[in-house]
Amino acid sequence: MNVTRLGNRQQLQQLLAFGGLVVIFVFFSVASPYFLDWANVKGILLATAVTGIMALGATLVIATGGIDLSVGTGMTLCSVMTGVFLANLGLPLVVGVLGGLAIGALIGLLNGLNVAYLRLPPFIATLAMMMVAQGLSLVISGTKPIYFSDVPGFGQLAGGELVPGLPNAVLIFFVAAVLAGVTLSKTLTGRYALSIGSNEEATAISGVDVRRWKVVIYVVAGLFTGLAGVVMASRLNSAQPGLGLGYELEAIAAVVIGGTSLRGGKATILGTVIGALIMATLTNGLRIMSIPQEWQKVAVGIVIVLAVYADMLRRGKEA
Amino acid sequence: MNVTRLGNRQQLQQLLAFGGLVVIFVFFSVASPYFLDWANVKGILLATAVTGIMALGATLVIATGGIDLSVGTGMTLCSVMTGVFLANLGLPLVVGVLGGLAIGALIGLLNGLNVAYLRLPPFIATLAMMMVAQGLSLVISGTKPIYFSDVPGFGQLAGGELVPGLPNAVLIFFVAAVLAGVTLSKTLTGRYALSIGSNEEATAISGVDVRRWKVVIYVVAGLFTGLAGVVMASRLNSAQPGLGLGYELEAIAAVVIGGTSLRGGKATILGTVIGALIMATLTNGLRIMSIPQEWQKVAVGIVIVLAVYADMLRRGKEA
Amino acid sequence: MTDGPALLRATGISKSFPGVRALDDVHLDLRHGEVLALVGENGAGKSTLLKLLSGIHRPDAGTMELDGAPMSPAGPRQANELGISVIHQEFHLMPDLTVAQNIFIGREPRRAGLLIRDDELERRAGRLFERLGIPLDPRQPVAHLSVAGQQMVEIAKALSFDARVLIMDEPTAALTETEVATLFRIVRDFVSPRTGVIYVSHRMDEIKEISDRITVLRDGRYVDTLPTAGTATRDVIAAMVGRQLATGVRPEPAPGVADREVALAVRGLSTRALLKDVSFELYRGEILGLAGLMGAGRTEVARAIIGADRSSGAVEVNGKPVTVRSPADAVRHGIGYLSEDRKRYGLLLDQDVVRNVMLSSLPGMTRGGFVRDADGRRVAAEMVDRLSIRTPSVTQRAKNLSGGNQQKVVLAKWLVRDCDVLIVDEPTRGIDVGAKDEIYTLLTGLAAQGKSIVVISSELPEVLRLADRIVVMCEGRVTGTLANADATQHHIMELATRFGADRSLVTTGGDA
Amino acid sequence: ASGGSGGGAPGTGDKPYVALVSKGFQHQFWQAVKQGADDAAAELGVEVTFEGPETETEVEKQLTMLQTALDKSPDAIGYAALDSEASIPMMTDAQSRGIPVIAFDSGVDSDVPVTTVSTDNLAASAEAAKHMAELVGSGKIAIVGHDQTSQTGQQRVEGFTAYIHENAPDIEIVDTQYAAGDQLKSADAAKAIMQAHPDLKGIYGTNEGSAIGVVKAVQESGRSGELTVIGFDSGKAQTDAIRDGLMAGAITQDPIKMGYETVKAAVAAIDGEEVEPVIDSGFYWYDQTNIDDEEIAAVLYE
Ligand SMILES: Nc1ncnc2c1ncn2[C@@H]1O[C@H](COP(=O)(O)OP(=O)(O)OP(=O)(O)O)[C@@H](O)[C@H]1O
Ligand SMILES: Nc1ncnc2c1ncn2[C@@H]1O[C@H](COP(=O)(O)OP(=O)(O)OP(=O)(O)O)[C@@H](O)[C@H]1O
Ligand SMILES: [Mg+2]
Ligand SMILES: [Mg+2]
Repeated sequence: MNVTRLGNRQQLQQLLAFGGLVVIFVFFSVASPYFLDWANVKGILLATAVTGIMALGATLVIATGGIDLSVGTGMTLCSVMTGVFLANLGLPLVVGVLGGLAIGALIGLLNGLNVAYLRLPPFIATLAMMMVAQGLSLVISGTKPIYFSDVPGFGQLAGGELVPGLPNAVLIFFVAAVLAGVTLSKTLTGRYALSIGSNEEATAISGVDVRRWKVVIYVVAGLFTGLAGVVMASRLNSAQPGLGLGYELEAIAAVVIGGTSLRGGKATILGTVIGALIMATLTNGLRIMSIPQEWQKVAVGIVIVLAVYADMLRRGKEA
Repeated sequence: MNVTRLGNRQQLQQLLAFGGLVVIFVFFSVASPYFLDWANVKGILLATAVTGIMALGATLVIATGGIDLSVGTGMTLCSVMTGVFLANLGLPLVVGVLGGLAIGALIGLLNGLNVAYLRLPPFIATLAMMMVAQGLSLVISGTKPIYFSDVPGFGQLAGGELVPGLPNAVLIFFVAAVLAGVTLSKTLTGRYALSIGSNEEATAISGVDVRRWKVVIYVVAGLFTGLAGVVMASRLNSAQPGLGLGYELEAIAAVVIGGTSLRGGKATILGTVIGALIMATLTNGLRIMSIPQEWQKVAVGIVIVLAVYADMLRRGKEA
Repeated sequence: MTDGPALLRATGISKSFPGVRALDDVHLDLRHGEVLALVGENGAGKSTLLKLLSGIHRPDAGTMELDGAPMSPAGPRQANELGISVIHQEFHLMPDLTVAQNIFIGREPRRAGLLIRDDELERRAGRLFERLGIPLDPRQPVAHLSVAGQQMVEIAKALSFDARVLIMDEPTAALTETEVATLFRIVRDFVSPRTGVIYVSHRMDEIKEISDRITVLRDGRYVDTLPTAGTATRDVIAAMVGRQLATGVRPEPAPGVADREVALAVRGLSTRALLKDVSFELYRGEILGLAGLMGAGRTEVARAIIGADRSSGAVEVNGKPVTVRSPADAVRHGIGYLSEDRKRYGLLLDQDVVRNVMLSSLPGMTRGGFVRDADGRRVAAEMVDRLSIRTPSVTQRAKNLSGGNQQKVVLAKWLVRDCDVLIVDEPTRGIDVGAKDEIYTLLTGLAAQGKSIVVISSELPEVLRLADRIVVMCEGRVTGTLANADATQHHIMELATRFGADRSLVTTGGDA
Repeated sequence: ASGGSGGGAPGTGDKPYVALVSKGFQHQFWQAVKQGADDAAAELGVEVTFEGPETETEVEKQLTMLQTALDKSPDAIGYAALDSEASIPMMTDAQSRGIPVIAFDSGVDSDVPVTTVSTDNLAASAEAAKHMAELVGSGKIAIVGHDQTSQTGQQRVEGFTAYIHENAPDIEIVDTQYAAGDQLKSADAAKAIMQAHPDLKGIYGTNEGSAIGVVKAVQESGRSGELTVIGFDSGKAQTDAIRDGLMAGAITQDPIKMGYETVKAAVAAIDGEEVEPVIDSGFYWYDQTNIDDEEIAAVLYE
């Protein structure tokens, strides 16, 4: 079933995936008196924000049947470059932030060119980019964190609260999710991403310039990587060049748990948001319950299987 | 093109992929006097062995169009359990080793059941297993390495040299590669893996019990994970419960660099071996040349793109 | 009629899918030693009935008997074991495996129960092809075969079982007359007093030729079973569609075609694989037929023109040379191409009718960068109406439509795009007789509006029915151009076999 | 140890070549070690390379690095073993090739290394515990660890808990969570702990990333000043936090000295000189009161 139109059926579906999240929420609320506290919920949302933003971009790429392994270290490179622009070069705040986004777009551009024009498998192209970005982050930063202590207002970007009580990082995540949702279901970029994922050859024969659009899609995904990098840097008030590896797996997991198919053609942004929330909630809840670290892993693994299986049962064979 | 029968054409192809490896070899031989030293070549082969064995199993799974993220931490769980059998319970060497393999098969069985009968996306099923295996390794080992110092002969399993000058780990890798190759191209397991990867529905309609065979395929892949665990434990003379994360990506990268398609249907064991060697050789060569670590990443990323692109150019449009 | 139980009998069969009642109290009986044709409009439920007989779906109600014994195959494998062999309308092939591996999947000969003997597999396939007279290489990967080649593999696979009931769902939709002749020979060889054949086709002449009786379905209901001998084709059609149709019309000679502007000129088109110096002109408002045997290179010409495959030569649109490097370029210059392979190059199977119909025209359906879905739904609904696409709603997934209705969806996509030059490759593949006529009327209407159309078709009557002029190809060359008035089937065949060298079913699907 | 075997640095002149294989690379601690090594290299006229795996669990990766380092025939090797048991065969190999080995950071269970330049992590974390006990007095505290399986990671927790158990019966360690030394994840973990234990009085972060994460968590929860945060290692974020009073104090090792002494010992070994069997690179407690002292400022890195 086409899970991108917000038809009735689909709204129901996502309501139910949301239901899975609610079950987890209710469970932890009962299990721990500290869980359902606004401070804690805020903590969960904050913990979701950066991975969540990365996952938004990854959803677009996965919609085409591709994969993006470079989101994690790419995000790092973006925060390092934001650091260079703002802390080292002292550029104005807006320029630095836009610069960070531009680096994300550039990473996406290279990924896109490699995938579309050199016809490299996305796994390879983005794996290579993952390494290159990691290396460059270290090289450019001189393997040292870049601090934003002298950049007034930068920390407020993610840490401030435009909406009282809601950290900006979370607000940015939500706004980004809406943008990603609109992109996926209402713009040519999203439509072609789904068409390419559904049947690339048929899309090409239908007169769609598949290669060009693939590049566009990766660039848009890169913008989300860039945004994640800026938010990360702002939240830590520093660019940490050593961070990032492993985030790609978390982001992709959020996408897939949300119900987007790795084969392409089916994607849902709301699902991705819920997937990211499920991951963060699980980790948080288990920690709140003081489950030992090693058992947390086991529990998360099992819950993921159960959650996705329940979701599939509900959706029937169409999933 | 069907890259599983060793037709003439295909032999040529793999000869050429091998050619890529040779180019890298020649380059480093010229660049560093230490590179083409038997001790160093042996080091490269040793560094290939464990990831290579994991990649063999992953090739089978990827042939079906699936993916196995659990090979890394699964391997760890197998080495921890081997430690439990041999060092803690003091079972005979053979029993312990077979036990380690059996744990691998068990991991594969669970993956297979989740994928085939619960119809979970392989990414989710094996991601969950990756976490569960990681957690269990820590739980079972009490987060401490298990040492085999008191298990006579265990270290020799990987470290000894049945063939003088060639560490057993490498020998085991080569033998495992031959077994995997035969499995892929000469047994029903391999044939149905490729068939499922090529068109799962058609395979089912043709009367193949797709679900049962998927389980078989994951179990066989699990055996390779088990073998990797035993070799790893023997090589380190200890079971390191914290190890393993990240190996899955390396293994999958070796498979894909070798020319196996993540979409399934096309797979080559020789390619996987070469892919694994390319990765290990690159890392080694750059180290031997004393390239700073941060630049190594960048270089590996770029060389992977170049190598795969060159390989695709050569194979022409059929890739 | 022989005494005793029928070979295969189905009674009171009903089957529903979400939103669709595909079969409603249908019955069918196949006698020993006969070929029973099953006909009906697109979406009438033919394929669904066959899927019930072969265990792919389970009926909601009704019983099935084989030689008087009740049967309810739990799956395709069991149906095979019962002696029922099916060639489905949609291929079920594994493109990465070889022809031989495909045919014997699930039945691999092994050494010591373990190692597959591929040499033996290939030998068996070779023997099978020899017996059937099919020119296929057992070691060829299926991905390299043309649609026709794939169809032959399906036929060979079905016949490789020791079947008593052979069921064929539109096996000739992708075949030209030579292959059809081969197939009929195979069918006649197959039929014996202990066997029988169920044959589905939209080609009435074939049904006339091969079948003994004809069972007609309409809207998922049983209409009648008629003896072939003694029933006029138009009566069969009338039973199918519920009214009389006129057939066999040929176009009026187009007045003064030569005076018109050239809409598309192809000059010296060559590809490395097949085409040699192909040149022709397409006038504004003209329908140009492209005829030839399978593998003559008609599809290759189309793919080369739209830039899907690399080629040398020149293409001019409205007298101006254009560079076409990709189908996107082609569409930009107003050239659209409807592929013969709807599953691979035509449809987004997982997406709904709206998305499929909009695919070529999306940029025109946006406002301020946002896609206007309401427009898409409206346009799709119009098309469903105009082409009488049988679907519960425009949000049905393409996958769930019947074969003929899928074909109509692909056609709808190009009608919406409204290209000046339209190249249609087997446009009526799998489309029923009634709808075929509607499509002919539609194409003629488009030409009358000034669109220029190239029709590639393996059915000569179709070419003769539609085309103002006919370009005939053989082995990648143009062997002649005929005005409709001068063209006869005989004449075309003569040109199409000009070189007569041996052909194979091998086709590289282009830029795959 | 043969001085004149002519190993030489790859590619460049005839300077003696010392290969350092550390436990990590990206962390500031290891970068400070590297800096100390580079300083010594410049001063003593040797060539130095410095490498380490991504995380402190990658025992096999490290062995491969050590193997490659040995294959380059260096004049000496500096080695910070992730698992000393696992590296025994490699130590033997080094010995048979006549390459002197200097152990740093943590010891190697072998008599091959000519010396060990290290910090006593148990003692250092006990020192952290001592200050935690003094500052908190009684009540609940928690630990955010950086690594559950590496020796260093374990010792930093063990030394701390052991001290509390023995010397501060009124203090209860209610939770220990690990977050891989990732600032962000450490912050999330610390928040969850604070949430589960609203009466928590202190948190100890076992390395730079963990400590910064804890500070972040306290800050984001708006509970600055209510909790006693104690860190480990330095780095600008941590020193800033101490200056701003967000963190009570931290233990710092002297990574620069560690790197420096390692290379110095290596050169001595190459030259055939006698070296002390153990070189303690030391650790220091620093807080607002002494952070700008010369002695402390010298061992802190940005
Ligand atoms: N899996 C399915 N899900 C939903 N509807 C289906 C499915 N399969 C078939 N249908 C519907 O059942 C009806 C009968 O389809 P069927 O394929 O049997 O038609 P057909 O007679 O074979 O037509 P054609 O001549 O076009 O091949 C159609 O309306 C079709 O859309
Ligand atoms: N004699 C031949 N030798 C090798 N390949 C051939 C030969 N004849 C045809 N082919 C293959 O057949 C293809 C041409 O088939 P194409 O589909 O273009 O022809 P067509 O006339 O449209 O026939 P079809 O009915 O199959 O669509 C070419 O790609 C070519 O590879
Ligand atoms: Mg049909
Ligand atoms: Mg054709």
